[in-house]
Amino acid sequence: MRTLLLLICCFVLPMAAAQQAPESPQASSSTNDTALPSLLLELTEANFRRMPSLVTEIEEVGGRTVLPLLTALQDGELYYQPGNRELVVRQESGGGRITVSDVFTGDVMDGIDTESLERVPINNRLRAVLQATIARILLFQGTDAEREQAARTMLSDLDEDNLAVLNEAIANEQVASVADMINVALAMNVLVTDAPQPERLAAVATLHGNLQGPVRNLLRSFLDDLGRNEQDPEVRAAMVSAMASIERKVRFYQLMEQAFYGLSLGSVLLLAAIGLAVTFGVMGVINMAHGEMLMLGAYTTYVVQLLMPEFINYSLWVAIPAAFMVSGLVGMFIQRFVIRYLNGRPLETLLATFGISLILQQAVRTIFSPLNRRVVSPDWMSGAWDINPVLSLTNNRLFILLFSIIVFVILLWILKKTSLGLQVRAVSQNRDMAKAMGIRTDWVDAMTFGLGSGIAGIAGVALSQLTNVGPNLGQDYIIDSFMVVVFGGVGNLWGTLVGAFSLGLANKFMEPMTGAVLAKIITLVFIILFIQVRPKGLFPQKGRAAE
Amino acid sequence: MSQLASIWGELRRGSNTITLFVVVLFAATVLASLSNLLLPESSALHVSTYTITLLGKYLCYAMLALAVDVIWGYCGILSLGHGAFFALGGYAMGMYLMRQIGDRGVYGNPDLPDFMVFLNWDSLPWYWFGMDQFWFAMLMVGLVPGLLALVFGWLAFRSRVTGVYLSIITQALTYALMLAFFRNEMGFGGNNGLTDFKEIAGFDLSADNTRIGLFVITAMVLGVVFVTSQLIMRSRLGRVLVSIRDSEARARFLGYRTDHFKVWLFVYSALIAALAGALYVPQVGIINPGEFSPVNSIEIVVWVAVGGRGTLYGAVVGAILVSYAKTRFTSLVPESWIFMLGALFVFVTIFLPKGLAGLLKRRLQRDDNGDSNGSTETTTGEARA
Amino acid sequence: MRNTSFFSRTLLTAAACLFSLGAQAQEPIKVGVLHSLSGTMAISETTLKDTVLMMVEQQNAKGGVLGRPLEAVVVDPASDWPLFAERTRQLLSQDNVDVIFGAWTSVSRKAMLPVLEELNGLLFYPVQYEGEESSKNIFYTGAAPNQQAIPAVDYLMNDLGIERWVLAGTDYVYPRTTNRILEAYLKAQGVADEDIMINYTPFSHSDWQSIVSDISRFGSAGKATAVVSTINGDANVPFYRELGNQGISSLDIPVIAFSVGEEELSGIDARPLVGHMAAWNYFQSVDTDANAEFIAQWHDFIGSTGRVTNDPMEATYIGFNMWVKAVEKAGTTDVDAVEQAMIGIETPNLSGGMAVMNKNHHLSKPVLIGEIQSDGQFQVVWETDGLVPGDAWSDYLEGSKDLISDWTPPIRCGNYNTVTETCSGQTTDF
Amino acid sequence: MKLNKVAAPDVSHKVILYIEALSVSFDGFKALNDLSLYINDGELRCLIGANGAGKTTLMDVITGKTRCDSGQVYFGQTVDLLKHDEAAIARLGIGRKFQKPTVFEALSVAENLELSLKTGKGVWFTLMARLDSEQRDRIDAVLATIGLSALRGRPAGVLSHGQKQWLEIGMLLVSDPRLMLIDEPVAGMTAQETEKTAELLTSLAGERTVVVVEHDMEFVRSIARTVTVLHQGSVLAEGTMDQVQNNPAVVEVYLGEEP
Repeated sequence: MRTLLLLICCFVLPMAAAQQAPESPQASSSTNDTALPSLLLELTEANFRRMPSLVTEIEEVGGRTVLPLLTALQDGELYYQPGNRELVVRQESGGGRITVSDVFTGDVMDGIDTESLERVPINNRLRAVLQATIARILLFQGTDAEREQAARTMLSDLDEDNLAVLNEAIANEQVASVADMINVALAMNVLVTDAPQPERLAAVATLHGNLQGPVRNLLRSFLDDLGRNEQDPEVRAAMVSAMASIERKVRFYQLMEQAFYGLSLGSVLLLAAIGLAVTFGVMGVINMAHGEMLMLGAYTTYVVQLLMPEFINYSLWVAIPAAFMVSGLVGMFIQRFVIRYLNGRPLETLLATFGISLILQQAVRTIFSPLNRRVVSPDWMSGAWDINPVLSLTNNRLFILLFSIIVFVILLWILKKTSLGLQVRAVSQNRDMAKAMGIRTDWVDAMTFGLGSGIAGIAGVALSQLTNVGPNLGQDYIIDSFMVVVFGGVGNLWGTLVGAFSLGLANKFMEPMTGAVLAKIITLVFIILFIQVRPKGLFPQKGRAAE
Repeated sequence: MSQLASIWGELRRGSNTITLFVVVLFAATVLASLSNLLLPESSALHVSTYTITLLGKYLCYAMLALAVDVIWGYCGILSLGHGAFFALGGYAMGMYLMRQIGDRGVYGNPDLPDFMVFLNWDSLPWYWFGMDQFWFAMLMVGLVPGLLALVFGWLAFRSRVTGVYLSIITQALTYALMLAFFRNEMGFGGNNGLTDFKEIAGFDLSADNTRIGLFVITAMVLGVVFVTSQLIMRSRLGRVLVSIRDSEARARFLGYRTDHFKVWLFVYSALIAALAGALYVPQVGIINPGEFSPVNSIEIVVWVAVGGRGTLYGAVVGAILVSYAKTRFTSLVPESWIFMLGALFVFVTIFLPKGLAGLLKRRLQRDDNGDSNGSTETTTGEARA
Repeated sequence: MRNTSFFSRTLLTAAACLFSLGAQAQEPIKVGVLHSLSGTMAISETTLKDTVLMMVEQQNAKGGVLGRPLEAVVVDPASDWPLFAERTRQLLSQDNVDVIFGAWTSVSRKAMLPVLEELNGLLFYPVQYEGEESSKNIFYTGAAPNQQAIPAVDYLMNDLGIERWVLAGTDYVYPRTTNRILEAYLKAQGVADEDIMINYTPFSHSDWQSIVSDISRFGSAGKATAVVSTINGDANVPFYRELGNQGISSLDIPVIAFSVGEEELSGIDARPLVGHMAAWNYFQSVDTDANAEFIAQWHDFIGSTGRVTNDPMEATYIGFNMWVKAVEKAGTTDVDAVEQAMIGIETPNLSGGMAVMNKNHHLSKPVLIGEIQSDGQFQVVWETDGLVPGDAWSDYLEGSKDLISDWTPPIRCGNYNTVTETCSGQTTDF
Repeated sequence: MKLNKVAAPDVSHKVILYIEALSVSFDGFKALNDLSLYINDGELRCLIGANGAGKTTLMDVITGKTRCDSGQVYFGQTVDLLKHDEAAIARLGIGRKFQKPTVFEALSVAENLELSLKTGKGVWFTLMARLDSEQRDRIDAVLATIGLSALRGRPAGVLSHGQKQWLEIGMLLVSDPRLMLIDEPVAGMTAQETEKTAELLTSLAGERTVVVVEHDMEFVRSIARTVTVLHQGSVLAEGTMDQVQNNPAVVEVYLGEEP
């Protein structure tokens, strides 16, 4: 195949040389100086069927210098000017600012009509080819991490080209992690070829306990006799032991992964419920509009991102205080104008706040349209922390887990250490006495409600990173929030914490067996039954004061 | 002797409400039915079948509101999950109607409802057996929601789960049921629910006289339920219920096993709701898990709050008024309707804690400014003065 | 009184009604619009209401139909399924509309169906759906499973070499049926049981961690794997986010969706989705004159150039134009006459061809596969050679493989069994 | 009816209420600490003690409202009260009046009494129940005793504080209990009313057993034959008012604190 391509290239060369190239890239391989421009020109005209082979040819001709071109193509940033068909890189920053630069030098080019640029189209098949091609180049040119990644990419595709590149690379590889990866690849290759027994044994030893997916698949294909079989009993035994060690590790890490998922779900529940724990738990007010406080927080994030499109990466830091203020103020407003008049009538409060939740939802629908709004994740929230090939923790979930605990600690601190907290506790325990002691109970009520709602707003910022920002956002969390608070024990923040995380973990450990819906139903039924056994939740307030 | 007079007066007052209610209901039903049957369509007084169906639906809602009023207004149990019993009753009826389709379904399979055929079920699940018999289905309409209410109530009230906690777990109950019924594995048609009914007990569901029949039956059942509930509430049992609402601990120290009373009442209320659901389904022609949605259950409570709880007729009036407003305004001003509904909630709870019935009562009291025998108003001051 | 007398009486009065309407020529033709404007479905359906209103306005500008102006009657069923039935009854018996454009979810259509058949109304249903239905009173202008799912799987199998399949969907009838059809189809193509994973999630499912991780594990068995997604609406954003965050790109495990269109993407940061696919009969990015004109009109009508167009809008467009043609052909708005006139009607679709209404009340349309771009638009990467006729009854389901729908004489039946040569269910009295 | 089957407590040893080694704690706070107390049949006993001495908790345990950690409570020789719930205890003939008057505000005065009648308390019984003439007479009599005859038809919610206290006592009377536990009966009453209450309570003793918790020392002195002083959840002293007042321990911890 490759030789055939080479032949074609040789054949095409003279013809291409005859054409006038628009601008000569600084290609290292002098013999191909003239071939590349014509291929580049073709890039602007080729259809999807031609593209993959075209890319291979470009790599063939241009060698490793074409990396910037291929990366730009892969990222969908490769454009051409309709007139002279010159290729350029068009990049768009977060704020919609567009820069156009030279493909090979990276120099910014001014005075180009960015609107008229045409994109070089790309589809999945082309992306796959590009990924493989880029990996072959990156193995030599990239950073250590990139090179390791490049070697890893090749594990699943050990064809002649890749093996040649790997063999070339291992000869003078200095970095241990890259060398290890290459060795794994070569060991895998040993097993699929007819190598003698000692070599095979050594190869299996290299693969022992390796978590890479292709390694596992290869071993499994030997052991399950799927297309391959291993005749030599000794090698087979070694393979069985290697596989067992891998499976052991995988099971362990899967358990870790489930635990993380559980904690992560718990952190979302905690965030959603913790504001409610304040308004419901401390004040005894059932705020059915609590979900809408979450929603307002999420919409605040959206508005903040609209206002500062250039600084999406920092938008959340602005959104957090903003959401606290917005939801907090709306909460105080609700307290002052509605809930205050319903003091001591929790069931009526429930109805009135439900009405408010309808109004808020419809208001958002009217202002922002019923469509979901686009909230962008900052770069630092995307991606994952790859601990090993089978365990990676996604960044956004990690941050939210951390964030939920920080919010919890701050809230605890406010309630335990500040004078507001003292007053809140005093009012919640004995309203009349607190009043007699000169505490402005209505002010404390408003502040408490504002605090609970504001925290819900903050939670909304976090939720905007996980789910839809739309008018129904609050509805999806309100019942769960109530469950967490009731399960944990009303009036006890620690109960909310433990409740949230235990429900999260229980849900996630059940999910593989039962599926998501049944897990949720079982959790709900469990809570209903649990409340029968312990009507005051996990951590009830005891004593006469609680009656 | 004066005591006897007061009790007699109360009964008389009660029977006045009962008579008035029954007369109004009866008259409206008869008028609507006759004008649909006898007057030509061109007549201005003609009531269309559309209106009849609509009225039938309102009456089902009224019955549902009555069910909630019985427990909330008289016993202080705020259930945010009463839609669940309504829906279960509806599903039992829906299953019966589904089986009545027989081989007239799109696949022509005489044994399996359509949704089972296209989900490749090969046989009828056990819980569908017997549902083709009207009497059995009607038994299930009562039995399933009744049993659920019994078990749930027994668990909850025995452990003294009260107030807000009870409201929240009833909400959890209906939410869990909603999720369960959404599951297609359950064998209740999943999200689509049950629909495309053809006939009920041999009567063509699309025929006008079947619709009027259903409407009349609904009105009659509502009348019976209203009178029964009114009589219960006027009995000593009703007073025990009110005493439980006002101070459950005190009632217990008087020797009443309040949990038994609450369970009993909860089951009674669930049965009314289930009956309402069973009458609702053939009239609207569909039952699906959306009926379990917690929001629906909250809406029921709002009907009662608007009408005035603890009066029974208030619940009926509230349900009909709010539903009618919903029908009108979602057509006229769909976008603002939600605003209006939300504002109504807030307004009623703050300014009309006793609902429209409370407003009416205050009016009447101002009119006959004397003896307020048997009145349950607790306006202090009046007596002290 | 007997049932039958009432039935015939209703028919008589309905006929009388139509007759008296026909007498007054200048009276407007009423077009019912039954899309949810509040509640959860408002997200999707409001757009279609606006589309119909736009079409009505344009038609009136052209002088209406049969010399009579069109009048839109908009009602809101508020995403409440029983209300769909009630509102249908209202439109047909109170407002006396001649045609209804409406419904989105299957359940709303199912709720309307008995009323439509009872009162002999006419509904144009513009959304892709699970098939397994054909009513005399409904025209289905969205895609049937064989116009979306099957070609998509063919593309994945033949062009991308996919060998392992995840069928992920929201737990309701459309994904259930589609996945059942696909499962049967895949097995018929020789895919082994263990190479198919089926997963259902509830509506608005938001915690996708475990499922995405399962998919990723399923996809790491060394065979090319793809996800065929019938995940609905709200659940998509968290699903794609989780995919992106867990580092699953369209190269590792491509996702092809049947419910994700331009409008759904307008609420998502599409960058992590680039390369994932959707199968539809129309994309906004399709480069034809008709489409460019339609988009311009839409932007003009709605007053915002930011609004996107999507497949159900095209289906509404086609349905509306077909109805206009059929009314003109029949010379009346009488439902039975229009129904017969509809069959065989051809109108241009927006992707540069002609849409044809078949005997089974389903359309023949092209099937396109698009890859998601970072701007939330699709780039068409594959297209069927010609038009694919919609199948009311799937050939891959046990219960329906022998059924066909043919509303022309002599069969005139929505579910005609070709083996027993009988018609079960609704037939006409003619 | 069922209720009639309830046997009278076995008071062959003259003692109607045995409380032995009773302990209750809330969150580590010992509300009752190894408390033992015996009440004789027909006695009028006053319990006094500072706030938090455990008086109300003791009543809560006797009436089944609060579970104890350890100890025994017997009604007569045979009935273990700890095995019964509030309703059963009430049906045994133990009536209670709360510290804060609790009457059913939405019901009329007469209805409040009707519900308190010593009669069937089951669901079906109450559904069918009608007042017989004997019961009516009884209600009339009690109404006369508590001086609320004129207000019989009024909702209890409109009564004054003192009237509510009386109504609650009336509810106790009409239920014809063997043992009455009365928590602060004269709080909020005028001097005249207090005097009347004292009269009433003294007249009840003998036929019934009455246990009164009260802060008003004058009132206690006017009615008490035996006084028990509680302190930090245990019995500190017991005897006549004079004996108790002269008890050095009591003087130190209780009366000594009073200005």
